Amino acid sequence: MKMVTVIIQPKRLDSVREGLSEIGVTGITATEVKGFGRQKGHTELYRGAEFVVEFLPKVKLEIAITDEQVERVIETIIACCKVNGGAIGDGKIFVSSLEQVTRIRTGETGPEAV
Amino acid sequence: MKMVTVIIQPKRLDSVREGLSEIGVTGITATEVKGFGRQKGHTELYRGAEFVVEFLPKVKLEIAITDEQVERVIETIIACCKVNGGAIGDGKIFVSSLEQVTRIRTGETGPEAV
Amino acid sequence: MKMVTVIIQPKRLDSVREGLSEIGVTGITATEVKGFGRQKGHTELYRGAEFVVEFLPKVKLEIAITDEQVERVIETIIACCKVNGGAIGDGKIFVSSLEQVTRIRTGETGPEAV
Amino acid sequence: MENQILELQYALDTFYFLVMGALVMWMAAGFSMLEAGLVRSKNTAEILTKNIGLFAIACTMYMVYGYDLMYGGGLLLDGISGEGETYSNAADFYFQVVFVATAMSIVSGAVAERMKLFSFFVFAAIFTTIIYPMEGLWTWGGASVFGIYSLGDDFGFLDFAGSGIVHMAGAAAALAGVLILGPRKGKYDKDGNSKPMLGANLPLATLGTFILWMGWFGFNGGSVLAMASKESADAVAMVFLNTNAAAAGGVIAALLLAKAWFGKADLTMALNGALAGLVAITAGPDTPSALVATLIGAVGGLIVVFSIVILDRKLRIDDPVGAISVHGVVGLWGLLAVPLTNSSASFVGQLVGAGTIFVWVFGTSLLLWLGLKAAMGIRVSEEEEEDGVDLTECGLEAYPEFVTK
Amino acid sequence: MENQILELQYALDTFYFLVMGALVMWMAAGFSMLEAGLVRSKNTAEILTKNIGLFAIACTMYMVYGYDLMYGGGLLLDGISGEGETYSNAADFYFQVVFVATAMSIVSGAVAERMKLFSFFVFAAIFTTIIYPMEGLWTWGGASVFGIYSLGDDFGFLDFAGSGIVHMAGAAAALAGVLILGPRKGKYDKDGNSKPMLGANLPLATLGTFILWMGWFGFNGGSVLAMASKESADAVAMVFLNTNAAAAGGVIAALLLAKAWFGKADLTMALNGALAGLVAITAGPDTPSALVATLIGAVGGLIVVFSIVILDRKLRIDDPVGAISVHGVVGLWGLLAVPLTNSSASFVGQLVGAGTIFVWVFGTSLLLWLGLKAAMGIRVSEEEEEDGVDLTECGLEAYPEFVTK
Amino acid sequence: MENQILELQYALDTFYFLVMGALVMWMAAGFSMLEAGLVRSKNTAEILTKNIGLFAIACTMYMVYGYDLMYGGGLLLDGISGEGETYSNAADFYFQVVFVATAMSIVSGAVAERMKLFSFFVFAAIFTTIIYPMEGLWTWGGASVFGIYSLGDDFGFLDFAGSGIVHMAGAAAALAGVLILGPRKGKYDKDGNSKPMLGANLPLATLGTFILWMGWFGFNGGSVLAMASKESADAVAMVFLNTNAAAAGGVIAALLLAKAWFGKADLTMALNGALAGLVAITAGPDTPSALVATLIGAVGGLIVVFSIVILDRKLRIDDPVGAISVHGVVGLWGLLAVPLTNSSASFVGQLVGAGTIFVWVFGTSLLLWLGLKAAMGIRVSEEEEEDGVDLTECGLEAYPEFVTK
Ligand SMILES: Nc1ncnc2c1ncn2[C@@H]1O[C@H](COP(=O)(O)OP(=O)(O)O)[C@@H](O)[C@H]1O
Ligand SMILES: Nc1ncnc2c1ncn2[C@@H]1O[C@H](COP(=O)(O)OP(=O)(O)O)[C@@H](O)[C@H]1O
Ligand SMILES: Nc1ncnc2c1ncn2[C@@H]1O[C@H](COP(=O)(O)OP(=O)(O)O)[C@@H](O)[C@H]1O
Repeated sequence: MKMVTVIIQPKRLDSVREGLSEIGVTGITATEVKGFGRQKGHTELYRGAEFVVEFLPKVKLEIAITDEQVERVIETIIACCKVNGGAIGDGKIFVSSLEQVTRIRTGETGPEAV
Repeated sequence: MKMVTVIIQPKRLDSVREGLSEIGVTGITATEVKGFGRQKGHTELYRGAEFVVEFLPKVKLEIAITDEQVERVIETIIACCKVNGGAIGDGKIFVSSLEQVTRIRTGETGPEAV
Repeated sequence: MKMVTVIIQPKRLDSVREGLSEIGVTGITATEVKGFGRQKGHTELYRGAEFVVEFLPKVKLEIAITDEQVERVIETIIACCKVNGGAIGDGKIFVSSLEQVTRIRTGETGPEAV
Repeated sequence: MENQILELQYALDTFYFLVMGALVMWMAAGFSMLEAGLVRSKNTAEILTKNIGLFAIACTMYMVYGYDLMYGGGLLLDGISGEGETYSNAADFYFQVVFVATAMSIVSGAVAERMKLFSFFVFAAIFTTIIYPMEGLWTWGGASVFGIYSLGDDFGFLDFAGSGIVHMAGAAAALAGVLILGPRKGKYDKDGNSKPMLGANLPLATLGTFILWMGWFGFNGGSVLAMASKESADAVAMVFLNTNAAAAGGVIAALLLAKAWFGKADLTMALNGALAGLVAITAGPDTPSALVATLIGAVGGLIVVFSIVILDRKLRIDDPVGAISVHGVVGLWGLLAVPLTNSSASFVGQLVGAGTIFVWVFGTSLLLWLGLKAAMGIRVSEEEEEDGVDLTECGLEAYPEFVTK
Repeated sequence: MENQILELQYALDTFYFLVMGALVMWMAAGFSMLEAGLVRSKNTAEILTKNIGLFAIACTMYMVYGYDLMYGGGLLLDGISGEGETYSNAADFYFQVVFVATAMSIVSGAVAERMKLFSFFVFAAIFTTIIYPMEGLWTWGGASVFGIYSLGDDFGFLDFAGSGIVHMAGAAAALAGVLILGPRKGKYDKDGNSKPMLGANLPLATLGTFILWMGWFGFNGGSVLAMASKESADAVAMVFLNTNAAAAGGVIAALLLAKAWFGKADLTMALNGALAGLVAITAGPDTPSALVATLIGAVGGLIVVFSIVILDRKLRIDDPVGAISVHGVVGLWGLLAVPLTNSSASFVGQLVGAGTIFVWVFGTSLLLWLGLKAAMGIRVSEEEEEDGVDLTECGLEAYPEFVTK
Repeated sequence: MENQILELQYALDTFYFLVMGALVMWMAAGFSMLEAGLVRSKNTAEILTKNIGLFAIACTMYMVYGYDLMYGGGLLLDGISGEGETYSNAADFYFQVVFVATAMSIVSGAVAERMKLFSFFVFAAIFTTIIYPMEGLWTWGGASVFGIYSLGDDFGFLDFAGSGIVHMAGAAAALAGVLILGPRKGKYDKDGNSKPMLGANLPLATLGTFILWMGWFGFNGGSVLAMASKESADAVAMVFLNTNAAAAGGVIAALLLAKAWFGKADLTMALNGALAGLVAITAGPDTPSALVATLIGAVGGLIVVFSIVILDRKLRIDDPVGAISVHGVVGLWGLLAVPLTNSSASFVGQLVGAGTIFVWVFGTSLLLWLGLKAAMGIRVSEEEEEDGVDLTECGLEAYPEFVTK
């Protein structure tokens, strides 16, 4: 099993969720995060003083899947997030290995618990 | 060493924390997350229009432990979260491998840093 | 590739970000978390009743890097966070292995996507 | 010309009533903000709905029958016209109706975070139609208590602007409700220890307190019932002065006590201190000097701190906003303080009055709460309570965008 | 002595105007809070800036020319001095100027979350200098409509405090703006389904509603235009009473309808119900009895619930705060309700008046919006809208510390 | 009948004082909300406690001795009764006491986020008992400055409602405090660059500004000190009109300057512009025409933008809410603007008055701050500052549920 962690633009959340649902992903955990990457932060103003907000609001999705699903999931995410030929800030996908998954309700473990 | 990541109902936070303390877990990191799983979201109303909130508020706990602790920790979490025979939304446990842990204060690494 | 996860005091965020930038880290994802560790929570008051807030506000940084960078990154984090000889609550560093990284914008994968 | 002067007096008195009434109406906003700030965010939209709803119900039901019961005026106000004797009847009704709404607002805070909204509305409708007007009839209305004894004639009971008639009455109804509802889920652990449940937005609670403080000038100042003569003008001015002084005294006393007792300047106690000072002076803002008014308020500020702690931790009466302490316990103190500066009142008379009001309001409210419990239920389910009554009762969230702990 | 009496009357009337005016000024805060609570947090600072800015512009431009156009008084008020006939001219201006600001506030809510701030300010400047004063001239100013017909003399048009002249006029300008601006990005999906965009801070919206409710006593009460006689005092008192009753009726009706229709006590509908009740009674708060006023308000509360749903879901007119329904649709109802209790008015006359105001304000506003669109653009870019107009227009965030979803 | 007329005048004047006083009292809520909105969330509960506490202390200490020092009236007000000559003495005290609280509120904002709460309260007690009443005695009280010169008789110093006596005085005390306290931790980096520290809740700050705007009608309008004659009624009306016009001018000027200078419509500058317009007109709201009042306010709006930037970035005076600029720098402008429209005042006289007030208040405050620093410390520890003074001083959080960055 794999844990796919993706950082996306908050406005893409709905379409990614729908895209993943369609290919059979049944669980997603989303977190508000602040991202610092190649994309520059924006300038704000306060009482006449300008300053740069370095960390931009992003959404992190964690998606536990079986090994076979990895490729499709990555493709789907890219399809949903790279909308106009790709722009800085579109996001990044990290895949790591998952040793064990347990569904608390039933106690099931392994791929069927995903 | 292992990293145990659990998604639970926010209302179980206190009992899980207490349960884990009792079996000797000394560190936990908790994050507010939104979960999308088998449990359906709830319906809200705004100015006469209904809509479904898909992502439900959940708490994610990250618990770094030694390999020997894994089993006890999982059992404890299940005991604390599956209260009435188990219900959809009770949560999920993910275990992955941890290569290295460092305590910043002392520079210790490995199991004693957990 | 490795994923370095660090829990730090919120007030150290700026200096860690600067320190990591200087050694060539180009991407960081930050999350607000609540930490429960050796550091005791603080006491609050409400309508005459005292209570202990167990979970303290912390910031979690996730930093994907190449294997070679690991040592420098850990050193830098320690240098930025352990300011007065080290105090409880300074934080903890977790390193795990990363199987794959994909930059959504370009589709690049592997170390150059980090 | 004589006539013109009379008209001017009439106009000034009417205007005064309207301005004071607008200030009291403003207290509805004060209660809403205070309570919205002191509940948890998941119960905020519901308490806002409750507050604006109860104000509307109070205004309507008091028009339908309550005012007629208390002062005459006819069902549906059909006996009321603009015209009055020394000021407009309409202005009088306008001023009186905001009082009944105030009494009702007190209840809403105490039963917060666990009560069914529409059961509360039914309670509000009956309270403002009968329960409050009845005791109002015995006091300000001048009638005897079921023909048995007269609070005014027999006991010289004095309650200038309603420490007892409005505030303690509201608290009595609240107490009955809280006893039947029980504490919020999780408020007391198995050992009976009280767990703090933090108000989500203290700036809002502070704003509410300031609004109430301001509105109270109308509440007490308007209760002089006349402005257009030197004597009444002086009386109104003294009432304003003393109302302000008592509130200030309440804040200072509560803050100092909190600092001494808990080691910190607990803001929630400062807010309750201000309100306690205001409640305390309400029974007799006309007779004390400014210094004595400050002291009466200060004693109120001390009482409220003790009372909140005792109710919460010893008696385990779960009152999320402290309404029973502020309006009930301190309201009683206000009544008892009247004889200190006003020789027309006696302790005995004040106690009889307080007792009469309490027994009537607490008793009838208890029956009504029990009836509602049997008929439609008064408490939301455990799960609904856990999710917050905003979702169950209103279907929406007060702060849908902000992540809450 | 005769003279002293006259002076006293003069003083009391002037004082009354000033107090009523201060209450109406307070409505500016009410609109700000209402709108700031009903937009998403990323557009909050901008709507606050918009509201305080438009109030300042309205006060200034109405002084420069609008008041002169509507009532005389001279460019830059050079013909105005403190002195007046039965009350101070300055007090009259002060009272009138807060009305024009109210009309303008209505527009700001409807075009929220997508409009360029400075284009809005230019609109506000022209609206308050010419568009509003012109229709004001035909109604309260008494002049004939382009010399063709007189609303008052020919049609007996009656609009006591401005259901039409102020509220429906503001809504007409808003409607023109919304039609040209189009809905917010993402408000309707491809199939035309409306997506709710939740207001970020409902306690703020509730506070705004209470402020408006309070301010409305000044709005309607001051429109009697005199206080210092028995007759006028009675009239003002009735107006206060009825204004309050109608608001209460609006709340109750909207809440019950929402509960019946949607199954929940939708707070946003309760708030809109209160405002609808107030708008409904504004055209004629002087003639109904309290009961009838409650009913007029209650009908307003029903209308507003239907209207919001229809505009939003059927007509796809995207009005984030519901201003067009509350002030426009219900404003029309208010005008049409006048003949029910006031025999001097007729349905025909009221319709002609409503039509005249609507055609003028909607027409000129449409032209003005189109002109502004051509000249400087009226809508922010898609990306700016997505990021929120706070950042684009004001460069700052309203709640910079709170994590938002 | 003559007598009845006198009584009516008396009653109207008293009523007028009370209404104006209630409006000024409301400013306490305005300052609280403004400051609570402009600090970071971790310092919000403390500034709320500070504001309600200082208001209570000011009301009490001014009663104990301050009023007696400034106008006579006796220690503990023992010489005060309701009765007065042309209006109630109690009303006069009520009106005056809210002024001293206003002066004190100005200080609280400037020293926010780093000061010990109880040291501040001690300062407040002494400031309102002696420092403010003393300069009040020399100006409104009419006494000579230590027997040396008389501001009124010798210099014709004019300060209608207190641009200098209240606002600049408050700012002088604030400046002394800020100089001794030093900037907030992290406000300036090693190179002296100013780091913005964002106010957590701008809707609250906007609400505070609107409250102050409304309350200011009482502040300036009440300072005519009479209502019950044609002349005074006209004067009050002009004061209302001009107060509103100046605030509007301040908003517009500040917004346009911000847009031109920073490229964005900085909301915080619009709010400061409104307050600057109000402060600017306060020294002489009775003599200008509406147009000139708008301009005086507009100049205030320009000054405040420059002043805030200069104090923050060049002089490195860390004033979290901009109180020194708004009330001090613009207060001076207000004093100097008086001779432009009022021939009884002279620039020299105004400068002498401003100088006298500043030297006295700044000097005594400096000593007092230094004394407090030595006696009990005035600044919280670095760690406490980092954690926020809410936890250290009040033991609670203002928004305990919301996750903050
Ligand atoms: N090496 C990294 N480690 C952790 N998070 C990263 C890393 N690189 C990027 N991110 C996250 O991904 C988000 C998008 O990154 P960005 O640099 O804008 O992507 P790109 O360069 O592919 O356009 C960042 O805001 C950050 O949250
Ligand atoms: N495959 C998954 N990947 C990531 N998170 C998941 C996954 N499955 C479940 N979750 C998280 O766990 C929470 C509980 O899941 P749910 O489907 O209700 O569990 P169950 O089906 O075991 O009752 C979800 O809200 C989501 O946050
Ligand atoms: N075993 C662990 N698993 C997960 N998070 C941990 C663990 N230990 C510590 N943490 C996180 O690190 C933070 C700092 O831990 P703390 O115990 O204060 O460190 P130390 O003991 O090194 O001083 C905690 O607040 C918690 O968020």
